[in-house]
Order: sequence, then C-alpha cells, then structure tokens
Amino acid sequence: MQSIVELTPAYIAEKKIYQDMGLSDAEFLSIQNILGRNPNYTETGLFSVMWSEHCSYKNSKPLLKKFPTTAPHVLQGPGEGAGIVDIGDNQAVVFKIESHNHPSAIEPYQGAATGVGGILRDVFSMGARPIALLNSLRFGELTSERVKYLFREVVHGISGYGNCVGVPTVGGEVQFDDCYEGNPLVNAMCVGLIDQQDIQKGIAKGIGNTVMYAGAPTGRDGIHGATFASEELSEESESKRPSVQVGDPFMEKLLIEACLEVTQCDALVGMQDMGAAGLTSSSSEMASKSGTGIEMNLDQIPQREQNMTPYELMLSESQERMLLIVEKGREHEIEAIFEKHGLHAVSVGEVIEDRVLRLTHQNEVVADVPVDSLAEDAPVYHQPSKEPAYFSTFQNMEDYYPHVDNAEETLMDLLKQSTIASKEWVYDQYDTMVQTNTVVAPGSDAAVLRIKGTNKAIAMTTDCNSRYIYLDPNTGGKIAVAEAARNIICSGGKPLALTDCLNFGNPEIPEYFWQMEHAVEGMSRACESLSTPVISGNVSLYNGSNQQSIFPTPVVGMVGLIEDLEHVTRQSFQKSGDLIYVIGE
Amino acid sequence: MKFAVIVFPGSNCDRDMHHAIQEGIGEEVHFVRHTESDLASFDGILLPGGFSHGDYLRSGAMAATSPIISAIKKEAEKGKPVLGVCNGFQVLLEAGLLPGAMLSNEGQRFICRTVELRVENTKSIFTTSYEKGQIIRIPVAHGDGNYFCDEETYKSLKDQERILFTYEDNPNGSVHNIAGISNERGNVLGMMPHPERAVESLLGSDDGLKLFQSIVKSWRETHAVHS
Amino acid sequence: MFKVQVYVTLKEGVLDPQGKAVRGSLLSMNYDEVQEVRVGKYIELFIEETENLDERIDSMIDQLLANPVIEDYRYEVEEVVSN
Amino acid sequence: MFKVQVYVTLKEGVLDPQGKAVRGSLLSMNYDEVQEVRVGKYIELFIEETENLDERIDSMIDQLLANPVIEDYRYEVEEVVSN
Ligand SMILES: Nc1ncnc2c1ncn2[C@@H]1O[C@H](COP(=O)(O)OP(=O)(O)O)[C@@H](O)[C@H]1O
Repeated sequence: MQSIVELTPAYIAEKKIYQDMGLSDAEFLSIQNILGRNPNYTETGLFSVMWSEHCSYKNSKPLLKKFPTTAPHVLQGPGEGAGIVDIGDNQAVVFKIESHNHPSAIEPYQGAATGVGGILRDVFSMGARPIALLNSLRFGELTSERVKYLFREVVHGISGYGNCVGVPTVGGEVQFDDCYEGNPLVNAMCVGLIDQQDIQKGIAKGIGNTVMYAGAPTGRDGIHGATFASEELSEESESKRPSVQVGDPFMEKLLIEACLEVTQCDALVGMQDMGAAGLTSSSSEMASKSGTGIEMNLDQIPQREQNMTPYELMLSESQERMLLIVEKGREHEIEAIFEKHGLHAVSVGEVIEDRVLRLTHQNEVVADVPVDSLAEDAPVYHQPSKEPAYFSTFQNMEDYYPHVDNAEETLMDLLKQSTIASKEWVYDQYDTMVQTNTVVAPGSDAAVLRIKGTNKAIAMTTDCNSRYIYLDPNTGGKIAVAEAARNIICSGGKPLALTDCLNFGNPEIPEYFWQMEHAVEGMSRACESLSTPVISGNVSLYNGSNQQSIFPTPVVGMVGLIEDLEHVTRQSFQKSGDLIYVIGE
Repeated sequence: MKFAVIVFPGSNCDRDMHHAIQEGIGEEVHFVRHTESDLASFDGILLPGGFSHGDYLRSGAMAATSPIISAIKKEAEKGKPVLGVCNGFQVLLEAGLLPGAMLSNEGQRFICRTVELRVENTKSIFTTSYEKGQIIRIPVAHGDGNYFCDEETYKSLKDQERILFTYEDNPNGSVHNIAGISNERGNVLGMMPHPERAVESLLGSDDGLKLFQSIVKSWRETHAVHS
Repeated sequence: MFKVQVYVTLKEGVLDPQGKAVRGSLLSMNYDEVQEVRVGKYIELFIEETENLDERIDSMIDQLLANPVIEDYRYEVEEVVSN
Repeated sequence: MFKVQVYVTLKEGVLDPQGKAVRGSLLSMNYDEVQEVRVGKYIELFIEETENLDERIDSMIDQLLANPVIEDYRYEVEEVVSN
C-alpha cells in the first residue's frame, strides 16, 4: 500500500476532475496555457486552492481596490500577514481580522478555536507579540437546540484557545438573526504590539537560502479547506467534509515564544504562517513577492500520518505550522531556538532563481509551476451586479415611526432581545486580563489596553449592524465604520485605521454582489472622511444555506490611540450628581 | 529580596508575575526555566498561572514531573517562601507540596472576573500586611479551580489555620469556599486568584500588593543583618 | 438498573494534542518505550429500565456524549442490582 | 508491541462536577432514565516490548496518568502486531 495510484494528467483534463476541486473549465484552460501542458494531480490541487476565492480574492479584488489604504501613520497596508500602524515612540500596532465561518458551522468548537489560532499566527509571524483578541459572532435565533449548541461551542472554542495561549480576549459582538441559522459567522481579530525595527515580512530572498518548516507535523486535516470556504454550505458539505482541523493552543503558545525569539536572530530572512492552503500558499506567496522561486523536498516535511501524498502534504491545513527562510549555513541557530521551546525546525528546501515552485517527492519532481501563476495570476472576475427588488421597495416605503405606549415595557422588551441583552455570559469565559494591560475590559464601548512603559493606551472594537447594511448597503457600510470610530472616540481614543471582514453571500448572484459593491463603497467613503484607512482584512463569500443568503455583514475592526491614560473614558455612569448630555441630532 | 519566576512550557502569567515583583514592589526577579535544577540562590519562588503543558490530562500534572520540582521542594524544606498562583497552585497540588486536588469548575466553564476574598489568617508570612477578616478584590481566571479535599484534610487545614483566603461568593464550587491554602510549615501558599493581576489601581485593584509586601516584610525581619 | 460504559476516542487521523503532550512527558520521564498515547473519555451511565435501551443510549451519545465529527465510540451494557 | 488500555475514574466520594453537568444536560433532553453519570478518562498506550512491563505501567500511572488523591484506575494489556 506504498504509493497510491494518482489520476493521470490526461485523465484529469478529459474527465474534468478539476471541477471537483473547484476549478472551472476556463480556469483549467488558462492553467494548461500557463504550463503548456496538462497539470498533474498535485499541480491541479495547487492551482485549485490558490485560485479559490479564499486565497485569490478573484471575485472581490475589484471592490477591495476601492478602499483607501494609505496614510502617513500606516507602516504596512494590506498584503502581508497583518497591517501595521505607527503609534509613536518607535512602536506600532499590528492587526487583522479573519473569518472561520464554514469550519465553525461543521465543528463549532474546533472551528472557532482554529480561527483564533490562525489570526494569532498572522500577527506574530510579523514579529509582533499578540496583546489582544476580539471577535464578531452571528448566529440564528437562540430558539433551536442546534443554534444553542453552535453558540455555546463557538464561545467555548474561542475561550479554550485564547485563554490557553495567554492572549486576553477583550471585546467583540454577538448578533442573533434567522438569516444566520444555517451559516453562523465567526470572525476573530488579533492585535499585536511591536517595536518598529522588529517588523518581519513574509519574503523569500537570497538565492540558496534555506526554507525551514517549524511547528506541528502535517496530517490530513482540512485538505481543501480553502476551496471549502469558498463554496456554499450544503448537506453534502457535511459528508464530503475533509478531516476536521483540530487546534493545539499549547503548541501555539510555544510557537509564539519561539517565533518572537527567532525574529531577534538576524539569520532569519522571512517568515510566514501556514494558513489556508497551508504549505502551498506560504511558499508560493513568499517567493512570488520576492521575485524568486522555491524548491522543496517533500520527504523532509514532518508528517503525522503515514503514506501522505504530495497533494495531501501541500494542501493540508494542519494548524500551528510556520515556514521560515533562513540564511544558508545558519540553520542550526534557528533549530536551537525552536529546540529550546520544545519544538522542531527542519530544513525542507531552498530559495532558487527560477521563479517556480518545484516539489520533489521520493526522488521525483511532482510539481513544477511558476510561482506567480499561483500567487498572482488567478483570474479576476467582474461579477454582474443588480439592484435587488427589495431595495427599491424599501426606498419607496413611507418612513415608519414606532408607536410606544408604555416606554418601560418597550425598554424591557428590547433588553430581553438576545442581540441587545448583556453578553456577560460570553465574556465571563474569556480571560480578559492576562498580560495585565486591560484598563477597560468587555462591557464598555471599546476595550482599552495600556502600553507598558508609556503613558499611552490603545482602544479597539469590532462592529457591524448587518440589518442596516441589508436595508441600505451604502449607508449601512458608512454606519459600520462610523460606529466603530464612535466607540473608539467614546473611550478616549483617536481612530487610527481598520481591518474588515467582508462576510457576504454568493458573489455570482448579481443581487448579492450588488450588496457587497455598495457596502464597500459606503465603507470606503466613511474611511476617507475619518482618515482611517483599511490596513488588512479578509473576505468570506458564499455564506448562506438553502438558497438563502445571510445579511451582508462587513465586520469592522478598528484600533485607536489614546495619547494619555487620563483620557480613558468608560461607558458606565461614574457618580450620582454628574450631568448627562445628549450630543448630535 | 531575590525572586524566581518558574517558567513551564505553557505558563502565561510568568511575565505578569515578573512585572508585579519588579514594578509593583520593586524587588529583584528572574525567570527560571522548568528544566533547571537549582534554586539555591533565590529567596522566594513564584509559580505563575497559565496552562502548563496545555493543561492536558490534568491541570498541573505534567509540570509536576519537571526537573525544577525537586529544586522547589528542596528550597521549600529550607523554609523559603513558595507561592503558586492558579496553574502554579495546581502544580503544587500535583507535586504533593500541598494537600488536595483540583476539579473542574462546578459550572463547567472557564470564569474570569474579579472576586472578593476574605483574609482568614494574618499570621502567615503571606498575609501579615492584611487585616484579619479584610475583604480584598482579586481577579480569578480558571477552568479547574474547584478545590477538593476530604473532610479529614479539611479539618487539619482548619485547625492549623492553613486556610488563608476564602471566597465571599464561591465562583467554582471549591469545598468550604477555599481560595488559598498553605502547607503545615506555612511557607508554601497555593491560591487560585491572581494577586499579580491586582497591583495597580489603573487595572481595577491593587489589593494584591500587600501579599507580596508581606513576603518581603517577613523575609527582611529574618534577614535583617544582610539588608 | 443498567450500568453503561461508554468509551469515546478520537477518530483516526484526527490530531490528539493531549495524547501528544502526555507522550512527551512520559519520554522526558524516561519511559522511552512509549510509542504513542491517545487520550479519550470513559463515561459511566447508570440508567433505569427503559424501552429501547440501546436506541436511547445511541442517541444520547450522538447528541451529547461524543462528537461524531471527530470522535468514535463504543459501549457495553451490564445489568446491575440497584440499591 | 503492547496496547495498554487505562481507565481512570474519580474515586467514590469525590464529587464529579462534569458528570453532574452531563446528567443535567441529559435530563433537560428528556433522558429521565439517567440516574447518574461519571466521567473518567480512557487512555491508550502503545508500548514496545520492555522488561517489567506491568511494573512500568503502574509507575507511569502513579506518577502521571492518574492522581491517587482523587482517582482510581485499572488497565488491560494486550499484545498487538506492530507494523
Ligand atoms: N463575542 C464577544 N466577545 C467579547 N466581548 C463581547 C462579545 N460580544 C459582546 N462583547 C462585549 O460586550 C459589550 C457589549 O457589546 P454590544 O452589545 O455589542 O455593545 P455595543 O452595541 O455597545 O457595541 C462590549 O464591551 C463588547 O466588547
């Protein structure tokens, strides 16, 4: 049972096997053109994950271009693991938000936990110490047993992972609405702190330098997770589900400490985590960005299971793994640091001049494809957009003024709604104080963390009222950004920049694409007015089930700077006798 | 006074403990890894919170097999102060330096909040700066903080005044509301609440400072000649 | 009264971080002979006489005691004298 | 190669918070026949041929796998063909 017989290139082309991996006929044709031949099974897999929406943003790229992304205080915009913003004193904050919606629908505890793990790696792979986690959650109404289970386990998964790695979870939001019944949303955000000279990028420079693999061995988990995240959920996804990714926060904690120590070692050239599409995306993106290529010997990849094929090794989404580029001849320095933290780093390949990703396995070349074709040349689709019928109906409706007979009763009814009610049950389960920086914990408008050794603090929040966005995506998009900014300001901070997670329905349906187009438009306008550029983000499309899309839900994560701890303001009334003002219309 | 903060794989309050000693009470403090085997040069030993070895199997169980444990036992026998907080407390239980065991919280959920503790005894080297019966506010953050011991053990803890802190409003189901206990000699303390998180009013409470100050005060009294 | 012993284990191929950590500790304690460790759950249920016993046990396990996405289970039923 | 199955249970007299919570959930799901639930651990060890097998297993359990203050254990050893 040594080698598994793989489908031949000709067979893959003829029987359209690539369709099962999520590639269209036209996409396969361009792959044939790029290579000048039929791709083999492994190569088809490489393209299928790299050209999935999750990795290539092929449907959303044209819209993302609209976001303002620069400002004098922005040190790193979209394109790296996370964005970076200057906060003075040679320090910077690093942050990003990411979705783990589909995995959480299938296995809520592990789905949410690994979502937290992934976003942490995006931040510490830049060399920053993660100092805070936030999240944004959406579920169906809390009436069904299934929804209660999803809600309980998602929160449990976030707490299980975040608490163990020792990064406080300091904020978030939870909304309940029927539209999320079959497709909950789980978005996790991480904020890191870094000294500017330590900023680390995912680059593969220096021909001859060594490619090293560190962290957990590779198993068959989450194979095709990236394509899976780019398809609609169906009954079938339960059965064709690849083996679920299980997170190991203990391993992650060791990895954080080891990687932060490694960034202090000048033998390190570049580092990137293995997120969606695992080894494939980390290796090809690092090389493509640096104008180089990478050759890897897959026999050297640490493996958890036996007889893994090249396809499986390259597409596995096993958690807690990092890819490093190290100066040739200094591998032992890196090995020693990982060893000290109880981890292994092994050499698996080298940086080459040919701009290709070349893989060998059992002395055979099993893939040889241009890195740019994987990382850059995915097709870009300008999906047709169409104003949904509901929109003009709503626009033509008369303004509605609710009639309130009994204010107290109405207030009580409102407070009873699960979306409005206290979220203490949720954040009581999160360690909100570890690292001893939390000045304002969950329960106020934005969380506030002081920066040790300074008189500064940073404020952070996640916000999105998806019902507003459904009703009017453009205005709703503006409101989402403005609400986040207000939360920062109310806490005493100046909004600096934001990260966003665009959770939308199937982009191939013109009405859903229209929602995204207009929401992004509105968000962009608000970002410009407030001088808060978008420095990182994530797109999650195809959210919905049984032909029904979720509300358009572009979650905004914002970070602001509080210049002086004296300025920190809390939501709660402080003492009787204080005056109450209402500001605004 | 010179403190050691023991770092196990997965400890995550080690830096907080270090900060509390250095900035909170201004004493000397160093990290010592779990693989070390000598603590003779330190005057006080601190086992921080976190998830040593992921809290897999049983919280603190794997850390209790580390090489550093015999060094801790050795210094404890000399009468040096040893403080285990949260996971550090669990490690001390698993290593047999304190009696009893930890079960999962009654509510089966991790809880993180600031709770009120009653100082039951002020004769201990860890509590002399408090007043007997004083109510202090200290954060808890744990999933397995439900302290268990049999009645016989409880009786001796009680009779020997080794219960130093109790919860005013028991968050985890711990027997007799126990939040922190010491060994017979009185120089080893294990407690679930985190005094190192309560050393600055900016972060909500500085009621934990007095615990560290008590340790230093007792040490200075017996080491007057050197200081 | 029936005593039901339920064994819940992780499916093959699913990562077992707990087992891995335990093995690491055993190795560092010089139990080098330990090749692999897998940690699962062992649950005892005491159940009163009821109709469709097996069916009900199966559904309890599916709905609550085990997570079919990542875990397998097996169980044994034994009649005990209740007191 | 030997496969050792270790069953770790809470001692009688030690309250089992997890078992209690599981029973509460089962009752709320209308499994009223469930009188008691105890949750323990089931650990599989794969061990290479070694001298004093039983003795070594006992000491692994005593030193790490079970906590004698609150837990009891039993185990079964079975020889398996290694591959
Ligand atoms: N999933 C969550 N994780 C952590 N904190 C949360 C979560 N959901 C809500 N919170 C916290 O609860 C408080 C109230 O949240 P929310 O009801 O969304 O308030 P607001 O509408 O004022 O933003 C905030 O401090 C928020 O950070």
